[in-house]
Amino acid sequence: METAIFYIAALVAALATLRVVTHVNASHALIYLVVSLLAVAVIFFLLGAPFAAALEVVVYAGAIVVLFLFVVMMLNLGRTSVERERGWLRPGMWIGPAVLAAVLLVSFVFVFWGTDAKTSGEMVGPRAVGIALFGPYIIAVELAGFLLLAALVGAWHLGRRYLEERRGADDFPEEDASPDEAAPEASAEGNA
Amino acid sequence: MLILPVAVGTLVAALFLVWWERRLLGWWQDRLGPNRVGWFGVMQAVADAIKLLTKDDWVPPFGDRAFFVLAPAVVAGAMLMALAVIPFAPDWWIVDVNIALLWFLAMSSLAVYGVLLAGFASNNKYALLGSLRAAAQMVTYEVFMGLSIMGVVIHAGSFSLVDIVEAQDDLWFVVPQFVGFLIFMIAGLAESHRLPFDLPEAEHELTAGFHTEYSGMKFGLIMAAEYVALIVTSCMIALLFFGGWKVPAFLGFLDFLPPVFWFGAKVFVFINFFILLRAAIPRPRYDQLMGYGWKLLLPLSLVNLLVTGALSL
Amino acid sequence: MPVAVPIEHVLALAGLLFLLGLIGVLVRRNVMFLLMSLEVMMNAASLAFVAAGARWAAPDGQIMFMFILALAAAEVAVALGIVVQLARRFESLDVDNADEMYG
Amino acid sequence: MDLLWLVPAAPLVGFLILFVLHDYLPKVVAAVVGAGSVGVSALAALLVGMDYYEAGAEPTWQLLWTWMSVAGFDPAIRLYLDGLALAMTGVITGVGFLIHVYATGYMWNDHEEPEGYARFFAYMNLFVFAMLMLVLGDNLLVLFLGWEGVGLCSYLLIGFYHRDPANGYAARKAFVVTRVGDTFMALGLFLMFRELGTIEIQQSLTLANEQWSGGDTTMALIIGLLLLGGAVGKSAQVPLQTWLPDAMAGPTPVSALIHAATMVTAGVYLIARMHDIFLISPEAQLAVAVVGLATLFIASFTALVQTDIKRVLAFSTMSQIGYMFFALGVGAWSAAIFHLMTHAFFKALLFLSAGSVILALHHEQDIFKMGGLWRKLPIPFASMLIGSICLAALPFTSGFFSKDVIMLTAFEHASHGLVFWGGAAIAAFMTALYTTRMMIIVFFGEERSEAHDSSRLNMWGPLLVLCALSLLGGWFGFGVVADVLPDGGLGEFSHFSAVALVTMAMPFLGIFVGWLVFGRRVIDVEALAASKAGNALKRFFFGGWGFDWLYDNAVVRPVMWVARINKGDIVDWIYRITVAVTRGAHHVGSLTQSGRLRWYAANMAFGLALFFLIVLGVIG
Repeated sequence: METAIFYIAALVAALATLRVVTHVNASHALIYLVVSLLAVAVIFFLLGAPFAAALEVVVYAGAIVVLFLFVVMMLNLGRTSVERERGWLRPGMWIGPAVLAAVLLVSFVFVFWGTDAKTSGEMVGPRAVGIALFGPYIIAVELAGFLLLAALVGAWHLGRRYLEERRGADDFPEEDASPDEAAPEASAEGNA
Repeated sequence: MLILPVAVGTLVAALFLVWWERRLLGWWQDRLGPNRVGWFGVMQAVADAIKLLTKDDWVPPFGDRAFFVLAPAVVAGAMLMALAVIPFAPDWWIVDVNIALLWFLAMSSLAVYGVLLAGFASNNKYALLGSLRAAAQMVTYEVFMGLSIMGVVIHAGSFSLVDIVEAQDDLWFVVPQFVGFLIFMIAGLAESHRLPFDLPEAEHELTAGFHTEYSGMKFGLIMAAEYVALIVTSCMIALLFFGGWKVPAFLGFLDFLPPVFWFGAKVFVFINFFILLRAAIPRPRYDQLMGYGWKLLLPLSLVNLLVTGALSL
Repeated sequence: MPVAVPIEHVLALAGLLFLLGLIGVLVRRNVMFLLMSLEVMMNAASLAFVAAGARWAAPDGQIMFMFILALAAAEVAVALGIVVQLARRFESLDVDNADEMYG
Repeated sequence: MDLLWLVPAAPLVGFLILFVLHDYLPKVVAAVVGAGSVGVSALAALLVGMDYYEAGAEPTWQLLWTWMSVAGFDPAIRLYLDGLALAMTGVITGVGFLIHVYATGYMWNDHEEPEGYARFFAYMNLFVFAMLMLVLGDNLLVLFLGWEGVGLCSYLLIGFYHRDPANGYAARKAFVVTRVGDTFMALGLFLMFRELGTIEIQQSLTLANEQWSGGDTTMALIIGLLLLGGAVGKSAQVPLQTWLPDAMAGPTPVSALIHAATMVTAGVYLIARMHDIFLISPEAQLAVAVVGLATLFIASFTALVQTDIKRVLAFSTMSQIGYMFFALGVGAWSAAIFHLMTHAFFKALLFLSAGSVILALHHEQDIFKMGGLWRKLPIPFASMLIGSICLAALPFTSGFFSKDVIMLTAFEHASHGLVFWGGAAIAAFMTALYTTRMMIIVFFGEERSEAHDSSRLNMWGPLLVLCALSLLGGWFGFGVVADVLPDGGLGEFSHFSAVALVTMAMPFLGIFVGWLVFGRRVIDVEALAASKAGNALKRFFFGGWGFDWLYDNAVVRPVMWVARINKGDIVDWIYRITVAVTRGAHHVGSLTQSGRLRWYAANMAFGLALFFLIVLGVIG
């Protein structure tokens, strides 16, 4: 019964992912992505990785894709963008990448098919993961922390308004940053 | 096989909570509240339900039909799914998984989608703004919610809710984890976007926020989901911090009452407390809410986690 | 509850998802879809890792998954910031607009 | 004894506080931290010293931590305390503390560098720390660390008034010239490590005695000469002495602490610390004596014609350190350290009183613009007078005790006794002469300037203490250093002899001649100086016997010339070609950079597919 669930989840994941790639409506594609992620979470659970499954839902589906949806809503990609998307996706474009992917998939499967190995079917719980994470992998955890900090700073910088204002000023944004131009603005603000 | 009783029971409880909340609010605010239908207006809830069921189920033609239908189901479904892991008494649970706590977090994070999709599908600027707010608010407070209960996990050494309750034999976790309890309560309030944190539907700013366009039973589902969320949050507080079904030590002479009674009593206390909060505290501004989260709760919960971890080494 | 399935089935699924993501990256011009496809690819990679971990009943696969998660979170935070800037600057999400940095 | 770590730690903490917070600290706090940390250090040194003597004066170690551990080479940060280190530590922390206290007043209203108060004390504290590591370190690596540390602080403090490029130049000069010596020293240390296989000082000395004593002493000679090279650079001896007069560009407390009392005596310490090497190789020891005597001679003549009060003192310092080297060279080891100590007292006193004079005259340093100041500046006058009689070594002052021992030991030197003694005696005469000249010109005669003595307790307090130390230091000081080093037989010159009498008479003679010439003007000095030969001699002396001129022409100008004609940098051409090739390749490569993300991804995927197919043997 559980094995059947695995194959069903795999099928769901594959189909949902296919729709993610081919859909023209960004928000619908995102919901398909969530479905795909949930299916993968089920697979994780069945493979004996409940902690990974939970994180897949909490972080991936619950936070990362929500951010996507957030941006899609913020940019308000409505019907016009669907039409434009249709215009961008000419059927001929799919041929090259599909052939390339097929070659890769075939050679990839060819390499490991028939190994006869099975997954262990054992549960590796959060405790084991935590112990390994803060034992041998502690350096990597620190590095991941640094990465997230860097991303935080980067996102903060990118989200600031002035990048947008510089665009409006003229076509040569780098000149905008010079202090002699910044000064009159400041004084004008002071007067106001 | 408790699935059906729990699901139906919770929905009915949610229905009557609407009436109870209105009565309580009326009492606290020195007015009457619903008192005409049935005894003390009890049947008002039933009347409301009948009204919602028979109302015209309108779908806006300018919106995204699929999402519009899907959204209430996601909201209510996620909350009902969260109920699956809650143990009401010894051996009274639908399922006990060793990651029950994570399951609860996962479901509460999936509930975001319902709100987001509802607002997005309505294609209405108030709804859109409401769901944007909801997304940011819920993603933000999910972080502290997760962090705040990690202290409990450290104490109990397990993600299983049954284990956590069993670990509170001697001492309720509200004592060593008081900060965690506060943060969890605030985050739970924000997660279920109830007053005072109901910014996604702040009625004097956004009409009715993300569910402006909803009516009929879809609206009913959203409403029900809100009350289910309230129940689930109260259940979690009772389980994580107040010893679940265990008899309070100072009421030890009453231990002939069944465990489920104690669980129910605790949940009821917290539900009433949340209703009291609604009556007592005004709604903050949106930026205040977010700043409060990131600048106060995040450091606080991190410190709490650090201290807990250091002390339990 | 965990099941023992042939590892090559899981890996084949991972490969399939990865290549679907790759096709998405190669075909889509909308930067949002590009990023989604990237997420798909990363998710496929983490599936392969978790499968490998499950093969030996070791936690390492899940740990790699968590690092991929951290990576994905960092990537999304920055990438979505760039998307917003891109949308404001070019009033379009066509990634080919941002080809000014050639040569 | 457990407090030993605190001795260097206190100034280090002081430095860190001042360095990190220098912009945020009020002046008062900076002063308290700056002087207080050294005060704590001095107190700790005092306690450590008392413990040391109570415990029977046995050398002790204190391990702080292991610096690194690489393939069996594991130098430790370990402190070593014996009599020599204790004497040095006492001088550094004690005199250092007094100078710090003085500096809190001296630098208070500094008009040139008003923002630099905390920075000044940060550098000073760092200096004290480095100097303490130098004398307390038990291995050559820590010693070298301290050695370079004091060099750095010297550089920073000479250039403290960095707004004037001349000061920066002086700092650079000091840095580069001492670096020449340091290179010698580093080579010597490397050689020792290679030959003896250890960097711990005591162990290496024992090994050196075992390996070379009585046998082939060539290696000891080479090492000795290389170490001497380092000592010469740091202690401003001939021929690397030219930086010290220019180093007077720094604030006066710096001159007192670094360029008179402590850092410049590091060379003396080094040779004393390594005395076993010099005992093995008498040739090397003789070289030390010759260097010392030459410096002594040259510097005392030069001091006679200087017009800048601080330069007079600088040359005097040079000559006094020459005495110490000379003492080391003739085998009066303890006397050298004794003289180091007494010199630290009275030279610090002289510099600080000179500083008071300079401050009272609004940073006027030319002695010919002073005069008749004794009435207006009684405290600086009194303290400077005491410092001067110590410097001139009048009987029963501290300078007398140390210098006398040195000269009498020199007289008993096996081979060149008379020459050595004679040279030293002439230099003693010259010392008294130039000291008298300075005192008379500065404090007597007609008044030539306005002076306002505005010194407070924190300035004249240290002067008072130093006066006492200078006058009385000779009585107790020798006991402190007597057993430090192996010379034996010191203090046995008490028999009255003609030599001793002449030695004792020399300062009186010098003062008398000085009084005749500069006070009573029996000889018209100006006329003498104006004559052709006299003028030439004066300029020769004034320029420090032409060393600066020599180095300028022999080293600086050729280097500058080479640098000028090699402006294009011939070696750079190799790299420029590399750059050009890289750039061309880059241009070719950049053609593939369309800036289109999907193009790159497609290329990557295509390459991957190709790779897979090749690996699987489908193609190729």
